[in-house]
Amino acid sequence: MKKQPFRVEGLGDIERNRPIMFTFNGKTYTGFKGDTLASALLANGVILVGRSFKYHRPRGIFGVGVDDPNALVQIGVHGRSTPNERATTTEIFEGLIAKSVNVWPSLRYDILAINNSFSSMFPAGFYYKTFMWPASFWPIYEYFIRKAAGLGTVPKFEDPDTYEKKYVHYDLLIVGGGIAGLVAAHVSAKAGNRVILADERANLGGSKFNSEVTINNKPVKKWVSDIESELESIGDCMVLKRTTAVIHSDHNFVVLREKIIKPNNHSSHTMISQRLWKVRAKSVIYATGALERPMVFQNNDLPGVMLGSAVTDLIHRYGVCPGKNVAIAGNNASIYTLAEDLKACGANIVALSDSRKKSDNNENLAFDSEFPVFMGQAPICAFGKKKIRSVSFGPVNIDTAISQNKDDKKIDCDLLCLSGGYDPNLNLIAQAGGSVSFDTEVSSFNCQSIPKDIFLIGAAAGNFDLQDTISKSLNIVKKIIKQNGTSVFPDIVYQTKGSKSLNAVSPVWYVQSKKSNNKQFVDLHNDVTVSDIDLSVREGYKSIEHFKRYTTSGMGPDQGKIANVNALGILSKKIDINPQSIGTTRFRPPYTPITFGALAGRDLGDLAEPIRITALNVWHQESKAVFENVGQWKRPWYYPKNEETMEAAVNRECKAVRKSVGIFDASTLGKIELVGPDAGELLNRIYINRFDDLKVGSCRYGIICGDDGMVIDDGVTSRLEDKRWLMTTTTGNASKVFHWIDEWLQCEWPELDVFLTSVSSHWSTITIAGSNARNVLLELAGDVDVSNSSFPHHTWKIIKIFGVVARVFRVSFTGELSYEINIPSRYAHSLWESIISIGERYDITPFGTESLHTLRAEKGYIVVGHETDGSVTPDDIGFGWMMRKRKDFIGHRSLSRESIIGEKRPQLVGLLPETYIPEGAQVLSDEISGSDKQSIGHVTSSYNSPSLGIPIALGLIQGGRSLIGSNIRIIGPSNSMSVNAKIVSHCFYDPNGDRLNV
Amino acid sequence: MLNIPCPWCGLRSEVEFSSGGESEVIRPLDPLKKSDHEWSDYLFNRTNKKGWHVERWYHIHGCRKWFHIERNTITHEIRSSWPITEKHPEGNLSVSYSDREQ
Amino acid sequence: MTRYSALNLFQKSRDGHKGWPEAWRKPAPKSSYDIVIVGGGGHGLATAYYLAKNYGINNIAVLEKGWIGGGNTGRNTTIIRSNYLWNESAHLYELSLKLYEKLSQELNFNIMLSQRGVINLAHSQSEMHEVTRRVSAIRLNGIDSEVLTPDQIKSLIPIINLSSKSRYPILGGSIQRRGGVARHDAVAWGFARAADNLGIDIIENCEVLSVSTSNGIVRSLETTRGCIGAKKFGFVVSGHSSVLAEKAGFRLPICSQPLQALVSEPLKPFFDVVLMSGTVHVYLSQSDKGELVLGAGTDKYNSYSQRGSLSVIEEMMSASLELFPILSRLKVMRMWGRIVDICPDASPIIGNTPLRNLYINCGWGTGGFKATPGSGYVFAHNIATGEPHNLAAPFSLDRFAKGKLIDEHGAAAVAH
Amino acid sequence: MSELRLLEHPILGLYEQSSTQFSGDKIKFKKMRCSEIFNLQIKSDDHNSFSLVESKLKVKLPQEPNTTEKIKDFNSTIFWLGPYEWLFVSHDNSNCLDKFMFSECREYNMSWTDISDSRIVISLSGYDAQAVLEKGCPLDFHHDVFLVNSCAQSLIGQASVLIHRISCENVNESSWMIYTDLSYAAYLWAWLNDAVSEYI
Ligand SMILES: Cc1cc2nc3c(=O)[nH]c(=O)nc-3n(C[C@H](O)[C@H](O)[C@H](O)COP(=O)(O)OP(=O)(O)OC[C@H]3O[C@@H](n4cnc5c(N)ncnc54)[C@H](O)[C@@H]3O)c2cc1C
Ligand SMILES: NC(=O)c1ccc[n+]([C@@H]2O[C@H](COP(=O)([O-])OP(=O)(O)OC[C@H]3O[C@@H](n4cnc5c(N)ncnc54)[C@H](O)[C@@H]3O)[C@@H](O)[C@H]2O)c1
Ligand SMILES: Cc1cc2nc3c(=O)[nH]c(=O)nc-3n(C[C@H](O)[C@H](O)[C@H](O)COP(=O)(O)O)c2cc1C
Ligand SMILES: [Zn+2]
Repeated sequence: MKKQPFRVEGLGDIERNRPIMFTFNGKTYTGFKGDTLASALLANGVILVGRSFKYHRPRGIFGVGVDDPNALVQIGVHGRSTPNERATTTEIFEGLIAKSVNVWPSLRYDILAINNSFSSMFPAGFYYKTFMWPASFWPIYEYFIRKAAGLGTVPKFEDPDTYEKKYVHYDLLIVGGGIAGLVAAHVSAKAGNRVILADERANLGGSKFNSEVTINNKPVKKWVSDIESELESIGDCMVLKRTTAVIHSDHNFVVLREKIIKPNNHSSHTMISQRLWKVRAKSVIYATGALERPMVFQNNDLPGVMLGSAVTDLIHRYGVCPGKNVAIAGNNASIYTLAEDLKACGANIVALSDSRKKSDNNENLAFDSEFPVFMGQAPICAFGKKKIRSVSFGPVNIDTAISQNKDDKKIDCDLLCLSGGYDPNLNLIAQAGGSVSFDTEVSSFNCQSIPKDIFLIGAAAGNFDLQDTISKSLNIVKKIIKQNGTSVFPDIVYQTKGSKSLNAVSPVWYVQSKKSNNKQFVDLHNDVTVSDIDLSVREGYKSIEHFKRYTTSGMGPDQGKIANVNALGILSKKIDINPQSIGTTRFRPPYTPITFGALAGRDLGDLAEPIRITALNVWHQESKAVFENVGQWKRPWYYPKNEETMEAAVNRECKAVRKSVGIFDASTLGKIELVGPDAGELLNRIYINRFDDLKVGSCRYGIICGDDGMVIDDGVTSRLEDKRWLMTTTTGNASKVFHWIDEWLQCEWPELDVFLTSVSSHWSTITIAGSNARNVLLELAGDVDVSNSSFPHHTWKIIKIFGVVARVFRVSFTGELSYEINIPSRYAHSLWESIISIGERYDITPFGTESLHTLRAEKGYIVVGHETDGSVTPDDIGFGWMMRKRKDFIGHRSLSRESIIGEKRPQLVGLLPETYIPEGAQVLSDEISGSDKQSIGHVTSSYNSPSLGIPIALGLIQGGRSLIGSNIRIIGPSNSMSVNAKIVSHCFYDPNGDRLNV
Repeated sequence: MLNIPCPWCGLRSEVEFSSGGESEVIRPLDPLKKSDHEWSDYLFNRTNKKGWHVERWYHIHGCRKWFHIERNTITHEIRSSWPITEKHPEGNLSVSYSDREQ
Repeated sequence: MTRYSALNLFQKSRDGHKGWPEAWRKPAPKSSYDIVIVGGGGHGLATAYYLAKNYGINNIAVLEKGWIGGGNTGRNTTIIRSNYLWNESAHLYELSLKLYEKLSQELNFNIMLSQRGVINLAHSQSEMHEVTRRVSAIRLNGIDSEVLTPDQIKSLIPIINLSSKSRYPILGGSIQRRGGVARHDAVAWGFARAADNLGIDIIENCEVLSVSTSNGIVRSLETTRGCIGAKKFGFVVSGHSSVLAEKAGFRLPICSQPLQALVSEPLKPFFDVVLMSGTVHVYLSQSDKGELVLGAGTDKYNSYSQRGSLSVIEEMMSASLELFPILSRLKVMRMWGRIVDICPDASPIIGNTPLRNLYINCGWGTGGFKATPGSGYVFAHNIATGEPHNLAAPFSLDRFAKGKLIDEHGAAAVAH
Repeated sequence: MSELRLLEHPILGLYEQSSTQFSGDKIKFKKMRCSEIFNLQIKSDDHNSFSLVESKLKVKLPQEPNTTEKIKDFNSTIFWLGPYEWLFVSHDNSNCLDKFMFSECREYNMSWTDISDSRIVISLSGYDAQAVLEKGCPLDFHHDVFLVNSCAQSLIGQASVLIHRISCENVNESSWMIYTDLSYAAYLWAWLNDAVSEYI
């Protein structure tokens, strides 16, 4: 095992007896269990980890958490290849393979680094100003722009892993498991509240995880682990680690994303990779801490420049000290603690700059003898090529560092730690509707107003004094517990020792320099520099949102977590408006990026949308039916026999129906029972035609319009008993119509005495159609008289079929003698098989939806959705006569509006095209064609008629009924598709209905 | 994701409901007597309130009842809910069924 | 106006780009103008620009309550196409697309129109019929459109999942090759800069608070920056149209609903077209910077909150994984919602109002970005002449009373 | 001719063939069908109908939302579905409920509708049963909130369901009956199979 040159003995929580091998950019390294990819790389002295987005400048690890903008890598192979993972939040595992993104051919020698040399040509928004000449070249320019864009690559294979979701309900959700969050969880769980605590990191304890602080006389690490085990033992308390709150939605609906770590990440098996927790909480506490802000100066993006908090974390959590000769720069008290930490692990501190004139407690004096301490100064420029070699400092003058060039002290170092102050982590509270305001004391934003039932504690609330934080947190929790109905507040004290509080910071927004053109980076993710801000201001993109969009500052994968406040500070200086008036850009979810997979969960493939099937599905499958998706339903489309083509099958099925008898599964039809004395009246209002005069035992076809007068559904309704009716709807509209009627009944006509019950699934519907249908029925009917005279068209009867009560309706959608047998679903399969065997001697033929539609088209019957499209009136499809004239029904009034009666409406007609033309083809009138190719309508249905042996079609044509007999042209979707046709009446087959009434 | 108070079932997740738009839409009792303008006002025009909005929802995957809620369209806060044919609990909203034009 | 060009960029780079002027001025509002346009989105700015350019009217102010382009213009998924079913819509959107094709040069601002083709997928027989109908009708209107077979789709989008085993297999689709995307911010800024150059005052941070009317005309507007009068007024405020109409004393057939969209983290280019599917409801494209830009349907309730419900996002994600299973490990970087103004027939309203000198342009719902230049062009005509432009006449407000709706729900089955 | 008897036939098709019943260490689920299911609706002010039903069945109709009531005489359960709407489910195989109510209801102004074959019932129980439900149902299943013998209508995945809590031996051991529409049953079954796979 190779030595890890930057690993510090005796520190950190890694398991040094469990080495782990991984590769980065093709080279193998060793880290320890508990390392992140970032800590392991730094332990091995790997400083250069990536290239920047635009200029391809060398970049190293900058932060150690979600705030790191540089170390984006592609992880894993095949289906588990994942773009844009953060090295800082990826725990290493045996065999991990990681590569830098956005480099070619290699990280060290990246061709596009040339962009850096020409960077003066690429200021913010340069693309808006160029690439316009010649106009025709833009696609070529764009090709090259696109080639250069993007970071990681999309995997080539399907993801083998799965993603789970879970809804949970809690009294209290606490986000953030630092001291503040832990105290809140501990107290509220002990008070008996249902509590869930989530932290994005692998360990609880937050930023105080590392320090020398004690709580109740225990070292903080010990205290944290004790609290953790105590929480885990409480029944209604849930502690989730590696779980990030990403979205705060309405009414305290918070989405957490849990990363699930499995022992062997290489398995070829499907594994659960992440779980989305959809939490509904009565109250939410955000204890999300604060993020350290970097400082802006020249070449501040060089590898080896890091956040101070990151270095602290590396030392204490991972036992890594990423430099030997360390410079420190900051504007607040935290740098002195950092200096102690660094000293303790043997680093040589080469200089420290504190931009304040004076430190809070004269901490600077303690170090003065050991290394140079520059008060009132800030870094001016970092030097080095692929890594920092030295840094210069200069004096600070009202928020900016001033470069004097010749006097700038250059000090050699291999690590520069920065602390530019702390920004309360407010993303989620802002998502929740909290408003923020600028606090000049800490030069950052604090939350000003918080919506109901949401709370903020700890560093996130701008509180940087541990003991004070705890007492304030306790007060808030007390309030919540009380609100949740618990009156006893557990009597617990948390006494802390050894923590230093953080007072005011004095910001240094950027370096003013007369001479140098070195870049000062504000947003490292998107390579936004101070000069980009200058340009943006100069051109008037000063509103913070314009500024963001023009410079792209804060628009990278980290969404400006550590960049936004600096950008604002600089903008504020440049336009001389205080930060409060400028405000922030809008905070949006997610807090950190979340995979598509986690959001989609298991609603994929067959579970993407319910597959609905009828009780006869098994039979259809066994009979090798080809299925068609109709909404969510799987319906038999046709039943091919011995490798038949679809056309042959449909031809055979249709002919069988016309010649003898066919059988069809119509169970998907919507069926609604209406019960009550006013059911007839309700139906009168729902349908355009009258129903209350229908006799018990009879059926009637009706059309339904929306209140805008457009046809929305049709179907047959029967009167079962005096006060009981059965209404049928189309398959696609079944539940829509049911709920729609329910709405009219509940909201508009509650005085009507009618009850609705959906019976769609209780009854299966088996249709037998064809001249032999009665012969088949005879054998099922027992002694019931089913002759034409006693069981005529549009009537229904109860028939006990082998002892089971069936409702048989004599209605027809094929134009043939036809019965729809409704039987309780449990018997459907058995009845179907019985009918098939009874029908054998008539060569009974199962037919699918395609044949049904063909047969009905031969008869000129409409199908809602084919002949109608939401803009068709009853009269348009030939049912004007059906409408009641003087009584109100839904849609009635709309049908007498100016343009509905006054205009040349589309009307349903038949078409006889020379050859088959696809549905949707457009109709041109012969007379007006010439040069003006105006469409006068379109083909709504089109078939090769098996019964007639010719192509037939239905169409909606302007003023069509008066054009019967004329010739027209039909044009399809390509130039070659064009046929002549003749307009005819829409019924092609048996126009007198002789076959129906036999 | 709204948490909607059904007057019967209590607080339930938005996914169980469907929205029926503003409650103030009242169908004229005698449509055939209305002018094209009056009729289209009922059919199409909406107040589309920014702020407190009285609207009706349907507990479609629950008790199958329509009801009114008063919801702020800016904050999504919901401050009351009541059955479809009843008056607003504080009686200050003229949008219940029984208030219709007679 | 300082010209934007490569040469100028090069010259200015030598002094650190100090020489670029403000893209548009920040004037203080005058107390009155010939015409005041309320709403500094793409449509409002385009209207002002064409008023000046085509009708020589320069004494115009555009009032914007926040920052220009900060409404839907700055927040949409930027799909541009003109393949609409009904003649009325097709002509209007085609005018717009034609203007878009020359817009970078016309405005001297690269709006990065990328005509990489918009594909609509069909997943069922009835959707295939709809595709046939649409393509046939669109071609008759002289607009490019083709039916695609699944194989053709595969060759344009190699990573698409064509498996017949998927829940809703892809049976075919259509393409408008001239369709594509454009840089949304650039459209707003480009129009603003060009309009400013013609003397128009663009006044930001100026919210209209109330409308004072008498005798059927608008007298003036009370704004956060004082009272502003004009001879004529145009309201172009998309999601807030009802709010302004109410201030002027009338109601509109509009519901304001949230529409959500999101972007992934940036990725190397892998997706070269714009794709839309209505059955598995999602539309997506990859931006020049590398993010995948996705959108879905509206939330079905009224809202002015600029956010929507998670369930819409969840459905959109499962839809995109149905089409592209290999995207599952990509990450969403940012999601947002914005309020769209939806008409009952999913078509816009352009034209006169009950007030004689007030004109309105709204109701573009989920699909008005593609109409930006065309909408401004016809609306400018309307305001300048008092009469609707030929192409806009069918979209008047009184079509609702007459029952002459232009039902583009089919077109908007996918919001876009 | 074939036999003179119609057979009851299982319905789930596709998924029927795989496993009709699953039973692991920590979770069990199986499909079943009830012999009779009726939907009852009464007008809110119709006291006659109320007292008729209650006196005939010697039971109080549950008025409290999301509660159930047992009818001992008929081995049946009444579920509250909505105000003035109930579901009667009988668990054994006699057609007693219908016989009992049929003639009476015709006289009164109420709706008593046979929907016996429209629902499939899936029973789910075991250590992880609640966790499985939580994957797709937005209800709060905590035992202090969703009490034993209460019921609620909601969604599991995208299927509309009625969930009945049967028992709760302890916090982690629960058992549930899930009623769903026949046409969605195959989907729900597949969904549950998939959801359960985490725990086996
Ligand atoms: C998520 C999403 C995706 C979309 N995707 C597409 C797409 O792919 N393709 C497409 O073609 N369309 C799309 N759209 C629709 C498109 O964005 C809009 O139709 C279009 O941008 C509207 O432009 P506008 O100029 O009318 O409105 P806006 O850009 O919204 O401008 C209106 C302006 O009016 C201002 N305003 C409002 N009230 C006042 C007041 N009282 N005083 C002063 N100013 C006021 C607002 O601040 C706003 O800036 C999408 C919309 C959304 C939300
Ligand atoms: N950086 C700092 O937070 C900081 C700095 C100086 C002093 N302090 C001191 O520490 C005390 C307690 O700190 P604290 O508990 O408020 O903060 P903390 O930083 O200790 O803990 C915050 C925790 O929240 C987690 N977190 C943040 N966003 C999250 C999200 N969206 N989802 C899940 N987890 C998330 C972080 O991983 C972290 O563990 C403060 O009062 C102060 O005295 C903190
Ligand atoms: C086409 C397009 C591309 C976008 N690309 C990015 C991006 O790269 N990074 C980012 O942070 N946001 C991106 N956004 C989202 C915007 O930051 C912003 O969220 C959106 O315009 C809505 O505005 P709001 O969030 O300020 O309300 C993009 C938006 C659009 C419309
Ligand atoms: Zn309810």
